[in-house]
Amino acid sequence: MLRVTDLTKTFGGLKALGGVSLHIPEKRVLGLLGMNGSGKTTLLNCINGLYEPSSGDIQLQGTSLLGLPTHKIAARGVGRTFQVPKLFPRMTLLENLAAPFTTGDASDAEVYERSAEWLNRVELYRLRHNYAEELSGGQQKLVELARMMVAQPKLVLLDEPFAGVNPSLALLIIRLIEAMPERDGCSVLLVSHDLTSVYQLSHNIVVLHEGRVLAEGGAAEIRSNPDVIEAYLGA
Amino acid sequence: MLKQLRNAALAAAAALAFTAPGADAADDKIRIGMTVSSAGNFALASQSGVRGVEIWVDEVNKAGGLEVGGRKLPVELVKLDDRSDKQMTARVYETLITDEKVDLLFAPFGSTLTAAAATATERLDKFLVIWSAAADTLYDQGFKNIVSATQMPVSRMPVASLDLAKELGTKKVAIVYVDEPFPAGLATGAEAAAKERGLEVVLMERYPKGAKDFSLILQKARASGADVFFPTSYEGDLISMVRQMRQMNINFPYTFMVYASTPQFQAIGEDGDYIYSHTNFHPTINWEVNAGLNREQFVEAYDRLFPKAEYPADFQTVLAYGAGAIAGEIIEKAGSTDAAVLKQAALDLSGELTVLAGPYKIDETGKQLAMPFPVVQLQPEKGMVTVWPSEVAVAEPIFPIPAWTDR
Amino acid sequence: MTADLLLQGLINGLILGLIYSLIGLSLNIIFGVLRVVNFAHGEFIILGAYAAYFLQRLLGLSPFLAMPVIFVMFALIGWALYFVLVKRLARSDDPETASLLVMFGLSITLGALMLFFFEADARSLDYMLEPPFLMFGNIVIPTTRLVALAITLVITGITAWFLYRTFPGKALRAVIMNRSAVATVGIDVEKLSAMTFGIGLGFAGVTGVLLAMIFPAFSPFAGADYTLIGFIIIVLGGLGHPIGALVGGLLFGVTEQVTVVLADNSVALLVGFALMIAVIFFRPSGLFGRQQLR
Amino acid sequence: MASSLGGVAAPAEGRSGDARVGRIRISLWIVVALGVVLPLLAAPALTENLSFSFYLMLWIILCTSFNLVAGFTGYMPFGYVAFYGVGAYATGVLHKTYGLPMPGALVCAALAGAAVSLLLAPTLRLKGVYFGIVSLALAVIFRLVVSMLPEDITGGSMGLILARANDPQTTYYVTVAVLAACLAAAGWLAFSRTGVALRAVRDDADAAAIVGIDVTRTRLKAWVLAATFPAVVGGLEAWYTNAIDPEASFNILVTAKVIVYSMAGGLGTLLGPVLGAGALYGIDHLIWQKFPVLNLMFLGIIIMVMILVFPRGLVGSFAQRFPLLRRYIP
Repeated sequence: MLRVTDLTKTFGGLKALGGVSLHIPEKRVLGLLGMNGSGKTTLLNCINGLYEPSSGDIQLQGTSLLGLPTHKIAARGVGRTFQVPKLFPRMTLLENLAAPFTTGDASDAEVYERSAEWLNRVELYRLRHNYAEELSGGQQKLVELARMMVAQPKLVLLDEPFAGVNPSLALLIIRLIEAMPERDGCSVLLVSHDLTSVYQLSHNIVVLHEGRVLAEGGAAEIRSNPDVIEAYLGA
Repeated sequence: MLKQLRNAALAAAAALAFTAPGADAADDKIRIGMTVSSAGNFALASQSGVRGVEIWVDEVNKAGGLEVGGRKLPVELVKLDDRSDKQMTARVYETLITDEKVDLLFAPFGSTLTAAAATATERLDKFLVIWSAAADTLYDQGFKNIVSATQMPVSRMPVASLDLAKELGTKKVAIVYVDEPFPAGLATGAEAAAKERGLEVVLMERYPKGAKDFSLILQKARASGADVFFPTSYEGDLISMVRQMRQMNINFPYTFMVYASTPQFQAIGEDGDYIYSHTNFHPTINWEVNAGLNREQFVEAYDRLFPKAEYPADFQTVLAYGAGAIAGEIIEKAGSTDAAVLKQAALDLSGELTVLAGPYKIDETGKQLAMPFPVVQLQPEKGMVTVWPSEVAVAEPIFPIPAWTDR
Repeated sequence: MTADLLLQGLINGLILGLIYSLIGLSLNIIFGVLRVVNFAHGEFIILGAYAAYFLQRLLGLSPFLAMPVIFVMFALIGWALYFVLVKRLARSDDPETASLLVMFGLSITLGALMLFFFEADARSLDYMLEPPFLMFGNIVIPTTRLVALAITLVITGITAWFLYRTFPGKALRAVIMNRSAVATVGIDVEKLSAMTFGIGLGFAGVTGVLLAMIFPAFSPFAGADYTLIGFIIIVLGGLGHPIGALVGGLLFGVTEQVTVVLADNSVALLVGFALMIAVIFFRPSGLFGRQQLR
Repeated sequence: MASSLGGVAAPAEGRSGDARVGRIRISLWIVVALGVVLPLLAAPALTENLSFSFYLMLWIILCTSFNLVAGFTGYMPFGYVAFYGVGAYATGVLHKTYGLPMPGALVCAALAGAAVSLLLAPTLRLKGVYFGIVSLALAVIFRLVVSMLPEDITGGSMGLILARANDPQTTYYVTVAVLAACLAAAGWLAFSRTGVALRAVRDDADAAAIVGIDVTRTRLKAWVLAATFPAVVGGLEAWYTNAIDPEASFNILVTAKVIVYSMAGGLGTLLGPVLGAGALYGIDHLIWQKFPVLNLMFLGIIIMVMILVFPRGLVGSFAQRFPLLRRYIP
C-alpha cells in the first residue's frame, strides 16, 4: 500500500529525517514508535504533503506522491489525524464531517448517511448540531477520526490518537482502530507514545530514533530489541 | 420683442407655479437648503462659508424678508451635515428637497460635493446657487439650473497674480501643487496662464495629500532657477513650506501663495512677510455694492452674529455671503422659486449686480465670468495690502522679496 | 546641481529616516510584547503635537521641556488604556486582527475628538532656533532637524540600554520572544504589558513633538499618514523587532527622499509601499527580523 | 444501506429532522432576501427620496460580499475599498472618456473587479495582520496610481463628472437587481458545498487540505466573487451621484463602515451582514442627524465596543446564546 524509500528531510541545517524507509502492506497496521523529536510527525507531514521531503520517495499503491499538494494526496485516499485535533471549530459536527465531500459527487443524502453513521460510531450523533469548539478534547479526537474515516480512506495516518484522552474514550478509539483494516479496509500508520496500545494494535512496528529507523519487527521483537531498550531507557 | 414674449411666458409660468396647490412657499417662507461639512477636508472652508449665508439670512429677515409676488417672505436656512463626503452629499440634498421641502438650495463647499449635489437638484428640478465650486468641468455638464453666483472658475484664478509677475519682469515659474482637485486645477490654470504670458514654467511638481516634508521640493524649485514660486496648496502645507524655506534659506523674488490671505496662514507671524496672495475681501477692496451689505456693514454683521468665531470672516465667508445677496436679488426678480424661472432671472441680472465680492456676470451655463481676485502682499508694518490691479492697488509691491538673511 | 540635490536627498533621508524610526520603535515595542497592532498610533503622535502646542500656549513651556512632561502624560494614558481596551483583546478568536480593528476604531474616535476640540485648522509650534540652518558646502541642514536627530539618538540609546541592560527591559524582550515561558518564570506579565503600552504611547507623544518641530504644520487629519509610515517601517525592519525599526526607518527615509529628487513625492509614497509589499512577500520576518519572531 | 452498516445509521426521525433543518434554513434566507428586496423594489413608488434606499442597498451588497471573504474565508481586507474604487473608475472612464453605454461600462467594471482580484490573489498567501496591512497599502497604491494617470482619461485629482448619464430611477432599479443577484450568489455559496469548503478553510486551512479541499482554489472563488460585487457597486454609485474622484472612490472609511456593519451583524452568517448593514446604516443616519459633529466618533466607539463586547456580532452572539436555534440561522 505505502512504500517510503530512503526519505530525508532537513530544516535549514537540522536533519529531521535521515533516510527512513518503511512499508505498510494492504490492510495492516504499522506502529511507529519514537521519542519526542525522533521525526515521527515530520514523517507524517511528508507523507501527506504538508512538508516537501528533501530526498527519497513516497509511493502509494505504486505511484509516487512526491510533489502532489496535500488535497490531491487526500483525494488519493490518505487520511490523517493530529496530536492536537485540527477540526473546524466554528462548524457543526455534521458540517465537519461533510467537509471531505465538498469535491466529488456523493449525493446530499449519501453524505448525510455516511456522516451520521460515523457520528454514531464515535457515539456523538446527539451532538451533531454543536460547534466542534464546544466539545471536550477527547471528543474532538473522535470527531477528527470520524471526519477522516467518513471519506473511506485507503491509508490513515494517526498521530498520537490517545494523547490527552480519558480511558473510556481511549477504549473506544482502540476499538475503532482495531476495526480499520478489516471492516473499513484501510491500512494504518499509528504513531503513539502509548507502548501497550501500539503493541496491541500493530501488525508490525518501526522505531525511529533521531530521524533514522532504529528497529523494525513484530511487537515481541521490538520489546526485546536491545537498541530500543537502550534508546528508551538509556536516554 | 422675442425676449419680452419669453419673459411674459415665464411670468405666466411663475404665476402658475405659484398658484398651483401645494406649490413652493405655500407656508409663507422661503426655505433654503444647504449642507455644512462637520468633518473631513472641507470642514473649515465649509463652515466659513455657512457663516456668510447666515449673515445674509439674518439681514434679509431683519428687513422683513424677500419680496416675492407682492408679499414679504422670510427666509429660513435648513442646514444638514455632509461630512465632506460625496455619498452623503447626494443623499442629503435629496433629503433637503423631498423631506425638508426646501425651495432652492445653496451648494456645498468644493467642486466634487457640488457636482454630487447638482445631480440631485437637477433631477428634482431645483435651483442651485454655487458659491465655491470652481471646477471648469462642472459647467460643461449641461446642468440647467445651476448658477455660480460669486466663484470664478479655477482656470481664471491665477491670471491676476501672473499678470503682476510678468509686470515685475520675472521669467521662470516653479509650480508646486498638492494632488487635490482645487489646487491641481489652480496649478494647471497657472501653467497655462504663465505660458500665455511668455513665462517659462521650469518646474511643475505634484505631491500627494499628507506629505509633511517639503524641503526637497523647495530645493528642487530653487535648483530650477525659478524667480516665481507658485505653490497651490492648502494652508497647512503652505505654512510648512514657508517655515522650511526659512529653515533652509530658500528665497524667491516672487512667491505667491493662494491661502496666504487667510487669517489661519497669517497666524504664523513674520515668517509670512512679503508673500503675495489674492483675496476678494480686504479693507482696501471696496466695490460699489448695489446688492446686499458693503464691506463695512458686512464686517459689523459678522462680529455681531459670530462674536465667538475663532477667526474673522475670510474670502469663503464673503463668497457665500455674496452668493446669498445675489440669490436674494434673483428670487425677487423671478418672483418664484421655480428653477427655470430663477435661472432666467439669474441670466437677466448678469452684469447688473455688484456685491462686496465684486461684480456679477455669468454665461448661459451658469459659469461666473467676473468676480476678480485682486493681488495682495503681506508687507511688514502695513500688513496685507492690495498691490494689483492698479485700479484697487494701495501700495507698491515689494519686489524682489528680500532674502531671509537680509530681514 | 542634481548631484548636490541627490546628496541633499540622501542626507535628508538619513536624518528623517532616523526620526521616522521613532514611530516604528514604539509601534514595534507594542506589537512585539502585546501583539497589538496599534492602528491609532498616528493619532497619539498628533495628540503629542497638540499637547506641546497647548503647553506652550498656556504655560509657556518650550517644546524641549514639554517632551518629558508629555512622555509621562502619555505613558499614564497608555497604562490606563491597557486595562480598558488591550487586556480584553486576549479573549477574542483572533486577538491580532481584533487589535487591529479595535485600534482602528480608536483612531477614528480620536480623530473625530481632535477635530471637535481643536478644529480642522493647521497649527504650528512657535519657535525658531538660531541660526536656522547650517551650510556644509552646498548642503543645507536646518538646525531643528539636527537637534531632533540628536534627541532621537538619545531616545534610541536609552531604549536600547533599557531593553538590553535593565531587568524590566530584558523581561520585555523575553516576552517578545516567548510569552508563555516568561509567565512561568514568574514575571508579572500583566504589569509588564501595561508598562509596555504606556512606554509605547509615551514615545508616540514625544515623537509627535519632534515631528511638529521639523514639519511645522499639523492638523487632526495627519494621524493616518504617520500610522502608515510607521507600518511601512516596522514591516521593513521586522514586525515586533525594536531595533529593526531603525533599519526600516533609515531604508524608508532614504528611499523616500531620493525618489522625491529623482521623480516626485507621489512616486516616493508609491515606492515606499512597493518596498514594504516586496519585503512582506520575500522576507516576511523583515529585513532585520529573525524567524522566531513569528 | 442501513442494515449493511450494522445498525449504526442515523435514526429515521433524526435524518428527516436534519433534512428539514436544512430546508428551513434555505427558506428562511429566501424569505429574508425577498423581505429585503421587495420593499426596496417598491420604495420608488412610495417616496421621492431614493438616496436612503439606494445607499442601504449599497451597504448591504458591500457587506454581504465582504462577508464572503472575511466571514467565510477569514481574511480581513483593509483595502476592500480598492475594488469599489476600481469599479467606480472603470465605469466612469469607460463611459465618459470612451463613450461606452452605461450597461456595458458596468459589466466591464465587474470584469475589472474580478481582474484586480486575480492580480491581488498572491496576497492570499499572507496571514492575519500581514494580509490586512498589505491590503491597506494596496488600496493606497491604487488610489495613487489612479490619480497619476493622464488627466484626459481619469480627470486627474478632479475626477470625472458623469452628469449626462444622470438617471437615478434606472440606476436604482439596476441596483435592486444587483442586490438580488448578490444575495442569491451569497446564498448559493453558503448552502453549496463550496460554502462548507470555504468555512473549513477559514477555520483551519491545513485541516481543510487534509480532507481534500483545494485551499487555494476555494479561497480564490470567494475572493473573486467578493471583489466583483463591490466593483459593480462602485460603478453604480458613480452612476448615481455622477461624480467620481480619487478621494471619494478610495476612501478608507468605506472599508471601515463595511467592516463595522458586517461585524456588528455577525460575520460568517448570511443574515449577519444584512442585519448589521440595515441596523447600523439606520443608526448612522440617525446619529448623523442628531449629532452631526460627533458622528465619526460614534462610529469609532461602536467599532471598539462591537469587537470587545460582541466579537461575533448580533447573530453570532444569538447563536452562542441559543445553540438550539442556531441551526436554523442562514
